[in-house]
Order: sequence, then structure tokens, then C-alpha cells
Amino acid sequence: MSRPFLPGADPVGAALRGFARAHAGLVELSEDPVHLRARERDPRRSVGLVSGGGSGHEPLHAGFLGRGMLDAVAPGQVFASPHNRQVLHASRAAAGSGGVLHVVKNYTGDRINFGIAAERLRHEGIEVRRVLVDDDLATDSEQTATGRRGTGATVVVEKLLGAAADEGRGLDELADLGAAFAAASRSLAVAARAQTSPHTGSPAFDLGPAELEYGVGIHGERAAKTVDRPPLEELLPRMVDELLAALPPGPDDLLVLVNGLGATTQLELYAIFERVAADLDARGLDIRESLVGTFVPALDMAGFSLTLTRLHDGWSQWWRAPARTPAFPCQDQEAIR
Amino acid sequence: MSRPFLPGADPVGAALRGFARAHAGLVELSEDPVHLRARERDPRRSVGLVSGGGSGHEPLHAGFLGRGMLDAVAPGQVFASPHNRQVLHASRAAAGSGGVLHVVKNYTGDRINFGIAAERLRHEGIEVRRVLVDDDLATDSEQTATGRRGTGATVVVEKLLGAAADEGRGLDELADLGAAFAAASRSLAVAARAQTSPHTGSPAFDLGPAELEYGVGIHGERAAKTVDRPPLEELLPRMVDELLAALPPGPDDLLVLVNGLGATTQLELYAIFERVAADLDARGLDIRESLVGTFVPALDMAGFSLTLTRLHDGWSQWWRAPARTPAFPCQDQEAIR
Amino acid sequence: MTGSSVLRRYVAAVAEAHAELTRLDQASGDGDFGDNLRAGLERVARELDATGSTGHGFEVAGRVFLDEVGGTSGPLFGLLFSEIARALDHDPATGWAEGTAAGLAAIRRVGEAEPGDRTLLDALAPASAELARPGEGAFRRAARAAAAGAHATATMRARQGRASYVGARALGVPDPGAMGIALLFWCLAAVQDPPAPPSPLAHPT
Amino acid sequence: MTGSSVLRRYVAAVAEAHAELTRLDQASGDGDFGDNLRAGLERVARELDATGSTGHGFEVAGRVFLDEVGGTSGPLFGLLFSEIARALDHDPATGWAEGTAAGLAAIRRVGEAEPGDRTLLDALAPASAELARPGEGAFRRAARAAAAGAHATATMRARQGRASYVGARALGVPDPGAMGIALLFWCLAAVQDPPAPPSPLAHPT
Ligand SMILES: Nc1ncnc2c1ncn2[C@@H]1O[C@H](COP(=O)(O)OP(=O)(O)O)[C@@H](O)[C@H]1O
Ligand SMILES: Nc1ncnc2c1ncn2[C@@H]1O[C@H](COP(=O)(O)OP(=O)(O)O)[C@@H](O)[C@H]1O
Ligand SMILES: [Mg+2]
Ligand SMILES: [Mg+2]
Ligand SMILES: [Mg+2]
Ligand SMILES: [Mg+2]
Repeated sequence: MSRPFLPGADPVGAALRGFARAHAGLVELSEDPVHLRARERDPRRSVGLVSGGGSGHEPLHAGFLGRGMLDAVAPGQVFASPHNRQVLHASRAAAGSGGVLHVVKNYTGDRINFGIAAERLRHEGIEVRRVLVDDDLATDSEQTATGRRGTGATVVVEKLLGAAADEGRGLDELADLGAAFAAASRSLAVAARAQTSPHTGSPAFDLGPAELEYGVGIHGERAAKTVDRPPLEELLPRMVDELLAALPPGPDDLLVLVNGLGATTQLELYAIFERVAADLDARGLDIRESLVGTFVPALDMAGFSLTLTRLHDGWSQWWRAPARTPAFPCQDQEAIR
Repeated sequence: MSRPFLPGADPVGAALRGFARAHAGLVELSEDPVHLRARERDPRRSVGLVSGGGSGHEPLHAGFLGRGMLDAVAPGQVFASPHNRQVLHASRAAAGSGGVLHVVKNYTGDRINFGIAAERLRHEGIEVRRVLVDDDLATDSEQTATGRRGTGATVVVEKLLGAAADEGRGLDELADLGAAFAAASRSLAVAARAQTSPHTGSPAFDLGPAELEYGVGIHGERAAKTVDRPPLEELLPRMVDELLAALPPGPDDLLVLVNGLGATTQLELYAIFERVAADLDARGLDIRESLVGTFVPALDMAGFSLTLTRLHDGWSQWWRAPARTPAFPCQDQEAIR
Repeated sequence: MTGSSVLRRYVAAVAEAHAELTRLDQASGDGDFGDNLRAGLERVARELDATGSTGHGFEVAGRVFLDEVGGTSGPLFGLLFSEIARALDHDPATGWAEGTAAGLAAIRRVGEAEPGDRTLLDALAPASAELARPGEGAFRRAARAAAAGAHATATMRARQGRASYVGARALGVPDPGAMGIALLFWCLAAVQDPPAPPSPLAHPT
Repeated sequence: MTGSSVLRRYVAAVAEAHAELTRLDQASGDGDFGDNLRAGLERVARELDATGSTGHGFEVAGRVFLDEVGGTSGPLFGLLFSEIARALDHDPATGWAEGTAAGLAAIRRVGEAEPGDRTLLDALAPASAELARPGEGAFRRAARAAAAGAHATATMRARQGRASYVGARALGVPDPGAMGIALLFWCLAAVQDPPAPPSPLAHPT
């Protein structure tokens, strides 16, 4: 990696050291193998929550370490799965009396490395279960058995699980809840410019000013479709249509996440939210919760993802439960006890 | 404006409506003239804090509305000063028994519009004073009388002032404190890619992959100097050298702000922080506080600014005082009372 | 009332001078000064017509320029008009002198420029000084002083506002804002102390 | 001990097969399988030499492959080695059968692939089945079954792993991971039940 403002040697390591120093009150970094731990957890929590995955999606996951969300994370290199040993150590550090729950975005490498760590943990007598996040609609109908990618909904799952774990729930119950959170969520993403290639300093793929990648993921790959860029007034209802059609039936109460992919301004993200919200109002749906910002980017891609989660009974309250982390916004939450 | 993801008509208005809806628990939007108000303030606060300026720098300023920071803001169009009428209405809404304090970034348009509003407010019997933020080193020695631009330090000034105002301090004292906060702060910014032009969809100015704009502001203009891009290991000490040379003498306790200009990833910002922190350590300076993230961008410019503030007695405690706003991080703060 | 006549006269004078004011702002700025001033005054005239106002009208002018007129100059003129309105209301006899002085002070506070910086202050400050000086023909003296001040800006280098970026390029051409102010005091003299003195545009001092 | 001999034999066999394994992964993947497996085994050999271990050595192999070896296959082999180690420690007589079965189960849980998906499971599953079947010559049967399974992958289309992106392109060439597994059971048979059966690489079934 030689992005303009990353050191050539060990860029992820440098960033993690900087992160740990800036948030020393909240997190702790171990370097061999690389993983981070929250310094504090709710005393009622008996199951440790562990996540991780490739870097380049910050603040995911390390930004969500802390009371009310994750207990430990294992960050890989940019766009590359963490090693199972990182997950193993993160999980050992996080495991509570009730074991450890892995929150895994659906990518083969992540699944395998978390899976191997789980095998090793079980041999050590630590109970492990896994929640697979697979919200990306654009990969719904692939030929291979890999299934939908995990993208923006990961924040939602991590937040809701954190609050549920703080109620002292057990491993199996949390694993089932996590699966339900993921199942009730779908995302769709578009991009107007690729992330800057570390090698050329130019966008990693070309896209004309009137074109749009429709259905991108978070690893900077092209989408399945390149379309003529429709005006926002057409694009957003189309995305909402597809998301609503894909969501399993459930309550009409929604959580809306408008997530920037890296280089998208807050002006854009909030304007998108305003349009989407008006559209959902017109459809008679109820936006109970929302989150707007850059939470799961693909380096500095210019684009956004839209995530809808159907909120079942009690989920809203978990969404609003306090979290004290480097990156999850605290604004609309009750005070930390 | 026709950025890919902004509506063509009234983009700032759409974004503000989206912002107000997403943060309805914290802020309230008025449309004629456009301004936003915090819903809550510390009962001890007697002086209303008002800021504002051109849009395109989000989360500044509206993201810092709320208990512990600003009481009202007046956002202009992209990179354009708000109208004095917006400032007037924002100030009327914010004024407490002790009057209203304007936090103004040093640009002629902002100064004039806040100044006119101040004249009108005084005629209405509302006491007004102004804090001018002028931290940008790159504009230190201009021929004109315009002085240094206001950039990243604005967040610092707004945060510290908010906490001081919550102690019930009076207008003059706060104005003097604000001036001291600004005087103890210097910033310097560089960019590797201009913000995307709304007209062409390409960078607003050209910059080769081996070039760097040295000393940019936050309005997407070119810097005075274009330099061969030095490696980070050279760039950062040079910036730190210049900042330290420019800072008025004072305590060796520093607040370090690494601020993204829009398209710079968190990986980069934290790696920069790590290097700068190590450099300051080596110089025997003490990093007491830090903030890393995208707080005062120039749309989606790829670059960052570095701000150093000398922390005088008691300032650290104001920095750490709770704030409950859409965008100021809550992580390392005590709980909101 | 005299005030309204001054304003009416000013509306007409600016309409006539629009092209010249535009030309001046093109030389040193972005060329919108003529538009800003004319549009603002037309709006004031419409409001005065609509309300059938019989007063001096400067209150309306102040509000319109403060609230609705763009450019750096719009609200600065609004400050001046507001102060004139306040002073005329307070005491019509001393209103012009006091209002101009108060307007000058407000514009200096707000614009943070000094006379000599090539701004409208270079017309307003001498006009205010003449109005404050006791003796006959204060309005004619003020008009002449404003016109002279405006023309003197042609030799000044801007330190404030948009023209400061142009540097020496604007030398030789007077500042548009100063010329707009000179026109106002020319109208004042023409109404209060006819016959009209020579137009500031016509007469390079 | 027999275990260590099996491992030693495996180190040598993989060193010899390195080019062929690389070629297979080039056809269906990114070409690093030969490197991953050889480097891992060499590291195991070095650790065994350094500690002068007299045990079967699979515990070391498990740890090295789980902790240090890259690629998808590295830690999957690590799981298998660890299970074999545990089972041999528990009961050397049934260790290979039980360890292989437990390794197979772990790899299936972790890799979430099925036999038939063109992975190393297509060699490991039949080997495990033969080891579990009572009767003479289990090691030789297992070696043959693994080799046959590995070769059968040449006709399979990958559903998991990197090869799934290649689609039909890899048809005609066996899966490198499966071939690596077949080599392991060939070494086992060669050590436990000599003479060595025909090499899986030499003998396309
Ligand atoms: N700081 C200032 N103080 C007083 N007058 C000023 C100042 N800056 C600019 N002006 C006046 O404003 C005039 C330009 O007005 P206008 O064209 O409406 O503004 P803009 O530069 O925003 O387009 C100048 O000719 C000058 O007289
Ligand atoms: N899900 C899986 N389950 C079992 N084995 C797998 C799986 N995915 C890949 N493999 C095996 O891994 C081998 C490739 O290993 P290697 O080259 O180290 O991995 P990579 O594809 O990461 O470079 C394949 O030939 C296949 O046998
Ligand atoms: Mg102009
Ligand atoms: Mg203008
Ligand atoms: Mg490979
Ligand atoms: Mg590989």
C-alpha cells in the first residue's frame, strides 16, 4: 500500500497504534497477534462479542469496541481476512463465562479464519457461536454457494447484539438474535468513483461522469452492473423498491442506515436520507431509527449504501441503548450508567 | 451544484432537512431564514453560542449543536457565507440572559454577515461579542489585511467554549477565553487531490500523483505552494516544525487534531496521528488530548489538516466535559449529567 | 416627506448609473454591484408604493437591504439606511448628520476597513465629516466631498473585500461602492438644497 | 515413532511434488498452494529438529499450520494435523482413523464445503471412510481412496474457495488441496504398511 498519507511499511499497524493511542481510555492494542480489546464491559454481560475482518472499512470494527458494543476485534490487512490466530487471541481475551460470539461478515476468508479459531477455542473449553452478516442484496442470486456479502448491516447487528448481551443473555439466545438481526436487514450500494488505487493514485476502475456502479460491495470491486447515472429522484426509489422486495416480511417499523463508502460528503448522505425518508413515509412505513454517516466504507470510494432493517419488538430499545465506543454516535442515547 | 448524490435543487436545504430529521432529538431546523437550534442547553449557561459559515464542511457547524457545544448555527450555501438574516435569527433564538457569542471563522463574508447581525442584535438590546478563529498558518503572511483563515481549530474553540459557557461564565469572559483558545491554535493542511468539481465530476484542479498542495484551506482552492510529495516521514515533521514555530509561547501540553479534508480514510488519519504523536513525544511535548477524524472537510478533498493547540490550565477539563451533539465524539467523556 | 424624495431620487439615479456601476465592479470585483444596488432600490420603491408610505422610507430601505440584498455591499448599505432612518425618526433636523455618522461607525465596525482601503468608506467618511461641520450648504459640501472621495479611490489599492485580490489591476478606476455612496449624497443635496450639484459620475475631480 | 516418520516422509514428498502442486493451483487458483504447504512443512521439520522431538510430531504440525501458514489451506491442514495429534495421543491404535474423522468433521464445519465441491474434502472424506472400515490394509486402502478422490476432482466444478470464481476453466485438472491430502495418506501407507503404494501424482486413476 502506498496511499499518499499512509506509511509504506506496515500501514495498518501504524493506523492501529494511532487508534489505540487516541482512544487509550477505551481500547487496548496487542500486536502479536494483532487484536484490540475494549477496556470496559457491562458487568451483566456474560458472552464476549468478537468481530473482525479486513481493514479499509474503518470505523468498522475497532471503532465499535467498548461498553455496549464489541469486546474484541481482529483486523486483517486492507481488504484481507484476519488470521485465525488473531481471532483466537481476540476471542480468548473477550470470552466471558457464557463463551464468545463471533460476528462475521460473509466472506470465505473471514468465515474460514473465524471458523478455525472457533475450533481451537472449543478445544480450549470455550463455547463459541457465530452470527453471519449477509445483507448485500446485489449478491443475492450468485451461482456459487458463497451467498450474500456482509456489508453495512454489520453495524446494526453489532449495536443490537451489544445491547442484548448487556442484558446478560446467553450464547445461544444471542446467536439466534444476531441471526434474526441479519435476516431482517438488506443493503444495496452504488458508487460514482472507485477508491483510489494504492498503486496508480487514480481510481481503481474507470467510470464515466454519467455512469454509476449499481450493486457494489465494500472491497472496491466493480458491481455486476454499470448503469447510466439516474437522477437521485429515480435512483433512490429504485433502491428502496429492491430492498423492500428483498426483505423478509416483518414489522413496518424500520431502521434506515445511509452509509458513505468513503468519499461521500455528509451533505450528500443527509440529502439522500431526506429523500429516502420521504419515500418511505409515502409508502406508509415508519422510520423508527436512523443512522447517517460513514461507518462501513471501502477506503475512499465515492458512493453510499442504503440498509433497511425491520425492527421487531424491543429492537429499537437495543438500538438506543448507550454505547461508549470510539465511533458509534452517542447523541440520541440515554446517558451511560 | 450537481454532485452525483445531491439533488439538483436546493441541495443544502435537502441535506439540512435530512440532518434535522436524523437528529430530531437534538436539533430543530427553521427554514426562513435557514438556521438550526439545539433543543437543550445546560441550565447554567447564560450566554448563547452561535456559529455558522458556508456549507461543505460538515459536520461543522451543525454537527456540534447541542448540550455542551453550540446553541444555534447559520449554514450558508456551499462555500458561501450565511446571510446576516440567518445569523440574526439564529442569534435571537440562542441568546441567553447574558447575550450571545458569535464564533466566526476568519473570512470576509462571514465576518461581515456576523457583524451586521451583531449590529442588528445590539439595536434589539441583545449583547453580542465575537470570537474570530484564524488558525491557518498558510495564510499568516499575506499582503492583504484579511489575516489567517479559520479552519480546523474551529472545532477546538467550539468545544472549549461550550464547556466554559456551561459553567455560567459571562459574555466578556467567554469572548476573551475564545480569543485565547484561537490564539493558542495553529493549523496547516495539505492535499493530494482536489474536491470533485460539481460541474465536471473531476477534481477541481489537477495535481500529479507525485505532487502535493502544501497549505490548502477548506474551500477547495489551490495552496500557495505545490510541492513534490515528500514521504510521510518527511512531511509530518516539517508540518510540526512550522506549527511549533508559529505557535505563541505557552504550555508544552498539547491538543492534537488530525482532521480529514473529506476523502481521507481513517487508516490514513490514525497513521498520521501515530507518526505525529511519536514526533511530539521525541520533542518532549506532552499530548494531553487528541481528536482524529473528519470534522472540518472541504467537500471530498483528499488531504488532511494538523492542528496544535497549547492547553493552558483547565482547558483539558473543558475538552473532556460532556457534549451531546450529533457529531462530537462522546467516547472519552464523562457521562452527561 | 423629504426622506422619501431622497430615496426616490436615488432609485432613479442608480437606475441611470447602473451600467457605469457595473463597469466599475467588473474592473475591480465580480461585476454585480450595479445589479445588487439597483435591484435593492427597486424593491424598496415597490414596497413604498405598496404601503403608500408617507415617511422618509429609510426604515424600509434598511430592512430590505439588510434582509434581501446580496453582495458585500447590500447589507452594508442596509446598515447605513437603518441608521439614517433611526436618526431621522429621532430628530429630522440633525437626522442626516447623525444617521450618516452612525452608519459610518457601524460599517467600520462590521467591515473592519479603514478609510484609504478603497471601499465605500472613502466616500462615506468625508460626507459624514461635512455633514457634521456646522455652517451653510452642508448637503452640497457632503455631496462634493463624497464624490471627491469616490474618485480618489482610483489611486488606492484595496486591502479589504474582493478587490484586495486584484491588487494593482484596479488602479485607475474608482471603487464601485464608493461611487454608489457618492450618488446617494448627490441625491440628498439635489433634493434638500437644489439645484443639483454636478453628478459624481460626470465630474472626475 | 511412526508419526514423526510419517511427517518426515510427508515433508520429503511435498518438497518433491512442489512444482506439480504449484501447477495445479495455477490452473484453478492463485498458484501459492505448493509454497504454502512446503514452507509449512519445512518449518515443522525445523521445529522437530530443534526440539529433538521423539513423538509423532503432529502437535507441532498442527500449531505451525494453524498459526503460521497462509492461504485457505494452511489452517485447514492445521486443523487436520491437530486432530490427528490429539487422537494419536489418546490411543495410537485407533489414532489415525479417529484423528482423520475428527479432522474431516472440523474442516467441514469450518470450510462449509461438501464432498463434491472440488476441495481437499474430496480426498479426505474417502480416506477417512476407508480408515473407519474394519479389515486389513486400511492404510493402503485409505491412500488409494484419497488418490482416487483427488483425481476425481478434475471433473468437478468448484463451489467454494477461490476456484469457484474460475468456473469451468479448471475442469480437467485436479484440485491442489485434494492432491496434497492424497500425498499425506500415501506417506502414511508407505510408512505404516510398506512397500509404498503408487504415488497419487504418478497414477491418474
Ligand atoms: N470591508 C468593507 N468595508 C466597507 N465596504 C466594503 C468592504 N468590502 C467591500 N466593500 C464595498 O463593497 C463593494 C462591492 O460590493 P458588491 O459588489 O456588492 O460585493 P461583492 O464583492 O461581494 O460582489 C466594494 O466596491 C466596496 O466599496
Ligand atoms: N471451503 C473449503 N473447504 C475445504 N477446502 C478448501 C475450501 N476452500 C479451499 N479449499 C482448499 O484449499 C486449496 C487452496 O489452498 P491455498 O492455495 O492455500 O488457498 P488460497 O485459495 O487462499 O490461495 C484448494 O485447492 C482446496 O482444496
Ligand atoms: Mg461585486
Ligand atoms: Mg458578488
Ligand atoms: Mg492458492
Ligand atoms: Mg493464496
